[in-house]
Amino acid sequence: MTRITPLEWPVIRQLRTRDSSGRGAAVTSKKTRETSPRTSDADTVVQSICPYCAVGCGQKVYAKDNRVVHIEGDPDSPISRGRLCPKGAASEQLVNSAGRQTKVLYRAPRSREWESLDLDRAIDMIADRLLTARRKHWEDTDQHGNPVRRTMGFASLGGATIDNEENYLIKKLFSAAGAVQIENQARI
Amino acid sequence: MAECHPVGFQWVTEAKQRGARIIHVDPRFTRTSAVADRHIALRAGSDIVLLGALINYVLTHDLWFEEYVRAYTNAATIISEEYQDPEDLNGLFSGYNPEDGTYDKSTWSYQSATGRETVGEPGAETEDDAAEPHEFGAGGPPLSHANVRRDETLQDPRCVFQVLKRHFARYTPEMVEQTCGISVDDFTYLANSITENSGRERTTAFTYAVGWTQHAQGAQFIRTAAILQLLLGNMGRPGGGIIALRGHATIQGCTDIPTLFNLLPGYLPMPEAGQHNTLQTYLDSIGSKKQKGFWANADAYTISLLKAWWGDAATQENDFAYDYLPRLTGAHGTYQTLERMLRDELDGYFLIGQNPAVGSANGRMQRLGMSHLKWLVVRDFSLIESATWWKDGPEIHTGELRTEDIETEVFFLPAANHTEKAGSFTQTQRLVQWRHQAVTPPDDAQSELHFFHELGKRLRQRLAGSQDSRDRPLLDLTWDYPTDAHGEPDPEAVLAEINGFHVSGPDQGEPLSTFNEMRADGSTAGGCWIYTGIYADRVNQSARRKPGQEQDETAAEWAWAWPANRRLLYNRASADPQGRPWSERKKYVWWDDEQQRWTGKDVPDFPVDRAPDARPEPDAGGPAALAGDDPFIMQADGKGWLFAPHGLVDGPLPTHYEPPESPIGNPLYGQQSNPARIVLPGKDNLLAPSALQPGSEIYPHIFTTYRLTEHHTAGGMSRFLPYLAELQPEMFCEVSPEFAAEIGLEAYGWATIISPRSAIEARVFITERVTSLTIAGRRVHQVGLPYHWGVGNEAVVEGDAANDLLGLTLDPNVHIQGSKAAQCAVRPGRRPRGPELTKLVEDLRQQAGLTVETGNERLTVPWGEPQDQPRGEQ
Amino acid sequence: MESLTEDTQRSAEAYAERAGSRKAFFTDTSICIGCKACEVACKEWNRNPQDGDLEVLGSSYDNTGALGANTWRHVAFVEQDQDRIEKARESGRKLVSLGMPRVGPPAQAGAAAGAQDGTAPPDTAEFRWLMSSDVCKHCTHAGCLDVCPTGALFRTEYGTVKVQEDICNGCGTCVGGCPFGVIERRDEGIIRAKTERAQSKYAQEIPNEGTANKCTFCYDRLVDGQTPACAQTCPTTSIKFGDREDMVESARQRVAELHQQGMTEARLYGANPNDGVGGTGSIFLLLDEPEVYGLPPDPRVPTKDLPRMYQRAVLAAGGMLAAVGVSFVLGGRR
Amino acid sequence: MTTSEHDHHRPPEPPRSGRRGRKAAEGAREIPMVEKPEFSSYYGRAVVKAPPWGDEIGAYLFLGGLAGGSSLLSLGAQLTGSRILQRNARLTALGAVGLGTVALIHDLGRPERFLYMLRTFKITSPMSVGSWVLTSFSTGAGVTAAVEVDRLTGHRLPLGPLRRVLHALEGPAEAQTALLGAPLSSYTGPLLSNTAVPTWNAARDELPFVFVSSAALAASGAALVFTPVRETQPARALAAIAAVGDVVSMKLMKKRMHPVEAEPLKTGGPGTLLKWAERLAVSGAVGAVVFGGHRAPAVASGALMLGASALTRIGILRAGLASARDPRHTIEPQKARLEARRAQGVVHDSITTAG
Repeated sequence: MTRITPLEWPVIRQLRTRDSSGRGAAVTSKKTRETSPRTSDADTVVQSICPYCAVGCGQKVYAKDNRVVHIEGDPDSPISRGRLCPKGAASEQLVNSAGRQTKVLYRAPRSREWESLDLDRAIDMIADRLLTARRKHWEDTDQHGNPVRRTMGFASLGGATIDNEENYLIKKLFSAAGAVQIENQARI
Repeated sequence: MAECHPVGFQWVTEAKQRGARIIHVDPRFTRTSAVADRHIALRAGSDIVLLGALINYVLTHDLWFEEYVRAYTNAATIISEEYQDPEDLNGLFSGYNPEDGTYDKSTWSYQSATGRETVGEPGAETEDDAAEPHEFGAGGPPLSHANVRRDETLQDPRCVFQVLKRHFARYTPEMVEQTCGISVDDFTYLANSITENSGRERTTAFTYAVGWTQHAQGAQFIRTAAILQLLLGNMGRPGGGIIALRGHATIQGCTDIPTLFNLLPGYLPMPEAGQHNTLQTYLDSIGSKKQKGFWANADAYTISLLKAWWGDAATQENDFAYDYLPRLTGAHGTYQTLERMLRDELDGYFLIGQNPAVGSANGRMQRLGMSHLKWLVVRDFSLIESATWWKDGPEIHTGELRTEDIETEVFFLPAANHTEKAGSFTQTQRLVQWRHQAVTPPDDAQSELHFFHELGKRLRQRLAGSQDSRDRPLLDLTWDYPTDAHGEPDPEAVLAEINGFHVSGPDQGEPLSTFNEMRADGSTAGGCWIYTGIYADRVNQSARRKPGQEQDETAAEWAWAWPANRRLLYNRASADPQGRPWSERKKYVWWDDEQQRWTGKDVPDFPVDRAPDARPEPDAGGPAALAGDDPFIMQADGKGWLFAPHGLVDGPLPTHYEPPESPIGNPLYGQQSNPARIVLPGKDNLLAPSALQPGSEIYPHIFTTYRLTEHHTAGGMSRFLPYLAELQPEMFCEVSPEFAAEIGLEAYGWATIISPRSAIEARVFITERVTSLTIAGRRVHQVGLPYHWGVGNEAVVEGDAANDLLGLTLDPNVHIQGSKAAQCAVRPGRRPRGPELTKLVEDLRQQAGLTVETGNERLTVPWGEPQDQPRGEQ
Repeated sequence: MESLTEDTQRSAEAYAERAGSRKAFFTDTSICIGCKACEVACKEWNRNPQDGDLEVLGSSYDNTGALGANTWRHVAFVEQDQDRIEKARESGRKLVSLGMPRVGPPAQAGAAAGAQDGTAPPDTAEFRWLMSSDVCKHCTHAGCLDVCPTGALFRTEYGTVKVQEDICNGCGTCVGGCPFGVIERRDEGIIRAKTERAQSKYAQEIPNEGTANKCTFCYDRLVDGQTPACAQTCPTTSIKFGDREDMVESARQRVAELHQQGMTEARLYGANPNDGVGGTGSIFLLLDEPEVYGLPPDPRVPTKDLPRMYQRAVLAAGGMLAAVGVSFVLGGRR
Repeated sequence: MTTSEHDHHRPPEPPRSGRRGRKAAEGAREIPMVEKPEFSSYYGRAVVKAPPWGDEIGAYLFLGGLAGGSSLLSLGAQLTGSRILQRNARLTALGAVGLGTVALIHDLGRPERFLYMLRTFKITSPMSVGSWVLTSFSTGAGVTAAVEVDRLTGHRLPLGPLRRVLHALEGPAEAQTALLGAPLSSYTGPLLSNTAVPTWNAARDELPFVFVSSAALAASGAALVFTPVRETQPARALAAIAAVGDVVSMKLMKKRMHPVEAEPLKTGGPGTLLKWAERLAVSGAVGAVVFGGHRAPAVASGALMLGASALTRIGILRAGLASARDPRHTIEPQKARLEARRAQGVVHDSITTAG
């Protein structure tokens, strides 16, 4: 119940202003008069690109206290002119989705459930397994004696939302490790 | 396009309001059709008949753009005598090898101008040395030289123009009606619309997506449209061309700087064991120094890449560490890898933001394959079905897999999303756009840059001091990128490496500004030659954000397009042979006589000072060999290829074959399906019998798969979001009223769809948007299936995956699976639960008498017979 | 009996210098591609809860159903065959031939005439798929605003109608007051969706529970000079935003343009200031009768008849007094 | 074909568990009469929304009317010196209006903000006008009832100086409640009619008369129940008049409406309630007039009349809610009214225009 000071009481304001019928200015609350957009107190606004399809629509990402508060179209983009499709418009919920899993999970062989695992240990375990698989399935030459110097021990399948820089490092690292079964959504 | 690229569709809406005519050709009436001028329904998989008939229509009614075709295409080039057309061989091209289903392409070559011999592939001494299908970078195949015989009158029966005419002669409007189900009236409307809107004053554009690519001869579908657009003079001109509407934020980037088995960055092919044992044989296979075009400089691009990867360890002496590169022995695509998984030959598998348990064809085979792995690493935002199949997957419900018996270790590592990391996406028009970082990733989430850089560091630590030569490539790798406080490598440093820099010489360490600066002597390094220029003058060009409103329609100062910020490829063709715009209305790039330079609204896609009338000396090579009227600067002869002597492995000209599973026989030839298709016979990949053979009545209906606006491919980024899940909550199928009445489906009730691979259930949408067609005299029904849903417990909504129904038969050029046309059975009501499901699928397999060979016999006509083979029985 | 309906001019004057020109939407359904970006952008901006039971509703691609407390934008999907299209063209021609006095400046003479002989309608004649994004009408004479007893609903300085979520006590009378069934109280029953029961992790925190909720015309964006979220994100600008006169003008030009192309089924909805709600703040270009989209064919703000209702109520009160008087007279004597 | 007007050809929709879907299924199933003009809707979904008013509002309508009627009886009793009738009427008035207000507040979405009802005075909002009438009536009724209670308890209540104030206010308070009694009973007519709910809006001319009759019926019923027969003659007379008023105005109301708008009043649950309401009203009134002289039948008749009034209120409330669910009740009357105006050449006031 807002504090009704005599003069603030809309009935009085109806009598004192043009809005006698109480349908406009006379009935506005303090909170309404101080309305401002939800993003007005965002710390940063960053120009980004939508992660969904290949049209490449521009996005403006508003963030506050290191958390994305809103994402809308970037009017500067000559491709999308500030517009987004339903998926692009839902980007804020993609980023903050309740369905997001932000802790490492590990499933041991034959286990029925996930268990948590420290990230650092997980990367070590993966590195060891990779080298083991690499060694076990290493081939120096093919059956005709041509040099191949590769491993058929592990493979990768990437989505098509991996940045160019990330793709570059993955292809560079895995090729140097001798892996050739490197694949991507671009073929599917 | 309105369904899957809605914001891109604003330009179609605007064009329509300015009088453009929009025609939507699709098995279904979709949201695009709703605002199109006319929707033309066709049978899924019959596109080449329609496009071939359009080519035939253009040629027979003499509607082709004569001046354009004569100057800019290889219409006049003479083909070798040995070439034989499907018209002669009942559906096959000459040079077919029945054992492994490949073609020896020598009989398709150009006739050399000097004598009788043909213009073969450089460096390929013997036939079996000819490059493997996946050998070619997408930049176009090599020719030993460009000096070919031509008949400028276009009358010689062996000139490309006449070969083309003869090849498509039987693709008539009546054939279209019989095979595609498109009425002659609709066909004529389409043909007139296209031809009336092409020529000097007007251009027509085709847009397509996986509706064309996901077929057993997908590459040829696109080739047919390319031929048509070349004949109509729509290539390289504003408002023309073929616009690929790719489906993912940076799927174009994923082929430019690929994580693909057959490509190195910049479309350089991965070396093949036996073909490319040495750097020299590798370079010769890509492009001869005597062929025209920019591929001739492949040595500079390759050596710059090797220098970028192995830095000082790559020296002149060790062929710039060429031997560090692993070699291919045939195809190692995702489906070949899946077969190895099933044979327990693969230990580990990384899934980086991909959901094959739902998004890859033959979902059941994918999940069974993963159960054979020793360890699986899934990097994603949420617990997608590919991370939880071992406890929630369909096979757990049917009992085919028991959680306790699955040995696979599964690591789920959280990934950072597009706002939590900086980096660049390459969208469908080759525009590379930089994303700035807004927030840092929460808890354990990491960017792929961070994770793989860290993984690389730890691998190198573990191998430090190893004397084993196999570890040299890892240890000599340039891997020291500057990292921030959290250990995240600086993406701009990686971009600088991709752009390339001078290793030695006066401006050592300075970034390269164009790929012409790349040298083959190791003095330059560059991660991806086509991206050179993106970091010119130490400025991240992809981060440029000059507002669109302050620029012209080309908007050249927004971000950066490869190559060289050029927005429309082959735009030299937007001017006539003398360099004048074809018309004032369609002006784009033209020759400026005073300045003796090409100029216009875009970066000219041509040596900028090469006058239109310039003719190269006879033995010139590379870019220097390009004549003033050779707009297709990547082709070995500088011309647009109506006939492709090399580059495609299943035929120099597209020809119609029925999909691997089809309700009818091939109306044009005895050869039923693409004889060069890649088949993967196996008990988990059985195919339905086609063409009215016994057993084909068990799976009588066609089904096709597609996407919806509200969801994103396998649902990993949409079914986990309440705001999107509520828009399309349940898996459904779309059927015509006639079909629904025939088998008793109830509006918004349930239906079970069964294929030789699996059975799924879906809600029933009875709608006139899906039409039943009369094909070859028979009434054929089509079922539409979106494929976004998957079985799991983590998403807001789940449902059966349409991909479980699909089989695996691959296009021989790019190894993409056929997802758009297959056969199924349909029954009212929900599917059985538990083991009953596998029983139902097995029952139908028995009734149809399926064996591992069914549908996988490549050749369906006698081969090696004399030429008087009957044209093609009806 | 002087009318009790609002004089929006006077309401604007009450804001004195703060009053901007009246804002409005123009929704051109002929270029809507049914992508539902408006629904998502609206929900994301306003943090509205996910709605419904996550089941197919049996209305083509529309699984949203209708406008309500949690859904302030709703895209309708209607699949129509040839005879329905012909009926729509016929009713459109009837509308034109009614000799309707031009609303506002006379459109070019050709527009109406062109529609008469009707050049050939577009080529797809045998089937069409109507799509339209529905929203609060922000009426000139707003039923919800008139009946609201607490002043929670108010006419903003932009001529739009908004609920003050800190004032509304959820009496629900506005829900009945709206002739278009737009506003709804965010009640217990309509929030506990399946997500609540099945996956608690997707449960959203529900703002403004128990109060009336509807499209605010992005009042918080307007005060900052921004475009409403739905209009900004609409890929084909089927949802246009601007001053009301401009919106009415572009609506008229567009309908004339379509009539010239032979699409006589095109008609405007809400552009006429003399209609039952005094013209709306969201003007639509429809391609069929309003009820096909779920819109009322002849909405009328109840306030127009309120004076008579009060008169009848006073009469009844008098009757009651008389009856009691008479009964005491009769009762007293015996 | 999934167009909507072929609904009745299609098999009945499968039971939809979806909240919105559930409502559509009911509406879509009945078979429209053949001669109906072409009716189409959006998949049978509602066009307007009924206010989220549960039975508490029905109770309030009944109790508000009872209080209004009782306050008039109290005035009458004062003028004719019927002390017991006045006392009972006053207590009934306060009891009824008190309970009614509690019911109203309980129905609010945010009950803790009930005082905001007095934040403004809006002539265009019957609920705003009603809130002010209800508040001032309640204060008056409170005073008069307090005086009665004080008397009942023989002035033993520890009121001290307040007693003198209370008794001084008794006169004006009595006038106040009596004056507001009738408006309190009749304002609920516009409260319901001033909405887009088809049946309530169409009933706008007669609804106040139904409600005042029903209020008077309830008041006389209460009087008969609580007051000894010797003072209930006026109540018995009022009962007769009220019953006649109730029945006549209900009939007139239904006749004046478009048949589709009147349908919810005659069919389904509300229809049954209203039929019983009429039977109780008539039997109660006859009982009061003929046998009202004896205590037992008087009480019985009183109870019948109270029941009749309650059933009328709940019946009309539910009829309104039902009329909003089915789109036909909104669309067909509006189309008919639009066609009629156009037939008379009135073409300037349609929301749908060609340009």
